[in-house]
Amino acid sequence: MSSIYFIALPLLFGFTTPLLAKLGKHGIAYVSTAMQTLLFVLALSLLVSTNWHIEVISIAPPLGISFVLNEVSLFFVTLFTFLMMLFSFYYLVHRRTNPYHQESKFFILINMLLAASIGLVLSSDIFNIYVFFEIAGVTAYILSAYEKTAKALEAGIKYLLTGMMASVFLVLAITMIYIYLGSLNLAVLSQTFTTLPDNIKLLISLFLLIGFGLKVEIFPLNFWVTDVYEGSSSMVNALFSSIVVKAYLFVFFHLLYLFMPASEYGTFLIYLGAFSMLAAEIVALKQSNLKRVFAYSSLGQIGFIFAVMASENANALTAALFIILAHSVAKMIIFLSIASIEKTYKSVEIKTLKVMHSPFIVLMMLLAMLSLLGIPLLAGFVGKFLALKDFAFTGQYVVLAVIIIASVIESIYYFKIAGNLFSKEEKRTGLDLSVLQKAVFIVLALVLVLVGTAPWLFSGFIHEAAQVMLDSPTYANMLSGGLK
Amino acid sequence: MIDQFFTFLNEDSVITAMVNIGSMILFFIGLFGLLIQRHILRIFISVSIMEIAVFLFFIGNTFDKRFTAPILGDGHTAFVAMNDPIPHAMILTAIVIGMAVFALGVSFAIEYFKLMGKTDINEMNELGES
Amino acid sequence: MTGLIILMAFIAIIVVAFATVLQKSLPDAVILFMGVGLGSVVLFFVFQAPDVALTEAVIGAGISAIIFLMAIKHFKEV
Amino acid sequence: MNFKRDISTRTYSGFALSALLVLTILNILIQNVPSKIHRAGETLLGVNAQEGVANAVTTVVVYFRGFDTLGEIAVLFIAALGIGLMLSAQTKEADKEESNFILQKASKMLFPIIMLFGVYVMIYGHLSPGGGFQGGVIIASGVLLLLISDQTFEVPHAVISALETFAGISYVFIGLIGLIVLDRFLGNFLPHDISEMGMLFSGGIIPLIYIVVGIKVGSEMSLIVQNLLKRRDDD
Repeated sequence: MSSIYFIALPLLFGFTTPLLAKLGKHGIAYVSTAMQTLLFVLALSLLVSTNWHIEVISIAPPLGISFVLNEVSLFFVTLFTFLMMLFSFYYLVHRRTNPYHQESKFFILINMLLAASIGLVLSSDIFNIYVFFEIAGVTAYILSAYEKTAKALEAGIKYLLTGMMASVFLVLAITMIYIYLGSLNLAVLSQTFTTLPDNIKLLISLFLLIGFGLKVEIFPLNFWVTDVYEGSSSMVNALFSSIVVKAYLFVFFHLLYLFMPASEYGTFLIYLGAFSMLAAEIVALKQSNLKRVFAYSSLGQIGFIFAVMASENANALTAALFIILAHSVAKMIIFLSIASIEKTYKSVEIKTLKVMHSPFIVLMMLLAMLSLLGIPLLAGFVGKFLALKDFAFTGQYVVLAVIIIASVIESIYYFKIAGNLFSKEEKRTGLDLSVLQKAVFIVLALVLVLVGTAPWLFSGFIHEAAQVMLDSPTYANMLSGGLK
Repeated sequence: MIDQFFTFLNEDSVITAMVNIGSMILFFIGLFGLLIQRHILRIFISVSIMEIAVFLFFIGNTFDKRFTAPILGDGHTAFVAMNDPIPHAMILTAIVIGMAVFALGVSFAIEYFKLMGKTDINEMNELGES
Repeated sequence: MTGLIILMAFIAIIVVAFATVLQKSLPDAVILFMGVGLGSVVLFFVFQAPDVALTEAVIGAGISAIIFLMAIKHFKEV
Repeated sequence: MNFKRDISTRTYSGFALSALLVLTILNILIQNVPSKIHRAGETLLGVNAQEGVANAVTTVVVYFRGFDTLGEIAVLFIAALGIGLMLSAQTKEADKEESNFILQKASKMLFPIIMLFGVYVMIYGHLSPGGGFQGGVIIASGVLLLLISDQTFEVPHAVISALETFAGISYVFIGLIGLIVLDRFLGNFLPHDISEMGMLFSGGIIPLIYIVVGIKVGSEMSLIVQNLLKRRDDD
């Protein structure tokens, strides 16, 4: 079974859409959803028999591009295809009453986004990573500007400008890597990167930090994020928050572990992440727009994940993967709920929640927010508990304190939202959700509950994935050996 | 005297130094433009200049003036003593991608101008806390 | 000879690029930007990269400048 | 007065900030002149002859790093799609002002020559500098000339759409056939004998892919140019 299909099929779908458009009004929607389901089934079937698989393109690894499928990349591929599939099912119903204009283009874009996110995770060639970085970027700019309102266009322009800056610095970093090391393959680079002179190493890592940092949404470089989230539609935000950012996070730390294992920058990155979280949660308190609140909440969670991943040990990374899983699923629930709220009430202010009448959505949002907070028996708890335990063991008490303070602040505005949800004001007509949409929510909620109540079902695989991700010598050996 | 100057210019280290200094000055001009400009098209132009600087830096650092272009012909019958083709391929890709992104950005700007009549990015403040 | 061409071309590009950034009139800035592209075409050719030079000539100096000019037409600033 | 001071503060601080960054970079670069190392590209030059293509850059672009090119085409495709989405509210009526007589006649004469040149650059991409990207953009610039000179001219949308679909699908399918035949994506499954190097029919799938790329780039660029040019302000 080849990992290339995860990228080739969405690309092929994008290219064939003009033909598929002849299948009738719903043809593209069904084909797209069917393809994503197929990809998810494919990923699941690979989960059963995980071993290293290296997909060679044209020429063997040290020279050419290749795609590496191992436990950790499979974890992300499964997560992305799962969420994208549920998103498509949700949109199948959503589009009946509220379709995007020129809808076939929307399907092309989400599939390209999926292909690019998977490509970022699988690729083992740094220039190829840049190409996927650009595909994901261009797709995301168009998706944020899709509605063509002034706000959406402004969000698109801001996103595009920061993305352009990021790509200039990323290209500069890649060119310097090739000039000084003479290779683009991650396996070769992981062996030779440490031999560079210190100041060149610093320069390259600075450029990589600027390039990826703008996309990973880490503290000094995340000024654009909330504006983009506010301007884009909630459906699109669900994709940004639960799929795209996770792919960038993986690539950033993948490169960090490969290039600079156990480096002195680790502590710096931990503090960067922790303070990023604190800053985001404090600013989130003052927001009145649901999209902005949850955009800041995303920034906070990403800062947390960043800090945990920067700790660079297997236990912390296991925790980080659990948090990524929980956060992706929870944010998918929340942004899809906001999308349905926005559709019915045409407003995303927190006050809107007071007049909302829908026990189902209230339950779902509450579940997702409790999970984000880290309440026991929900998925968020597992990751947060493991992460805090690890920080305590390694003696990072300042970080521990910062994260706990940030979590307390986070709980304040979640309770504010919950207070609005349970407000006794007169209720207006409720939301109408179809059975399929409810099923999507229930599946997502079940994942949260299942991971929370029975983490041991997943912890074996995730712990293995964490170890694989940290084990850069094995990665390099496997890749340069060109194992089939 | 002038001959000495020419031979000095032809030394490898001098060529590398010229490439580094020249492309970094160009990069500086682009960055400077980016920081002082406010018209959206001018910002795009500044970023384009930065990209050109990066491309020149890359190709200039990986070339060797004793070697030829990596193409057979003109009496070359084997792939020896040729410049590295990978940078050329990478820059080819990067140029096309850069152009695509700029065209997209320009179309966003046109559409925004049509709606709001603004081209100054400092005045684009529909979003955010009012 | 190579060194001299590189030196001259870089000086020309840098002067034109400064003029581009500081130019008051937008259409003139775009024309000057085309000049930067053409200068870099010369350099790519000297650097033994004819493929890149051809691409930069048609894309960097050609199409993208035309795209900018079209945008200016839309902005009614000619 | 206040406004002026604001502008100059911005200029000076921008100047100082960027100068500081660039000087730091330059300082580090000059301290570490890259030594002569063996780069991956030199190894690729060595194996390049096996593919039977005279232009090593072409081999690297469409074959050894073929997936980059596929991704690049995807970027161009998405960008063209986005531009079409943004500027879709075209009005069909022609512009009132006619372009002058000489431009009209000259462009009619030049268009076939430009097309011919574009196709030449595209087809000879594996033998001489040039290839799909350059040829495609040259063709698009020919289309641009027609668009400028003849206000009533419209790129036939159905044809372009068919061409780009065909090109996109063929690229992925050529790759998948390679996966089935040779067990690697984009494997060169057509005969590519070294003795044929330098001939028009050589290099197996490589010229084929570059022509496909050219068709794709040409149609996408024509669409982009048309969308940007024909957009009229409604008010």
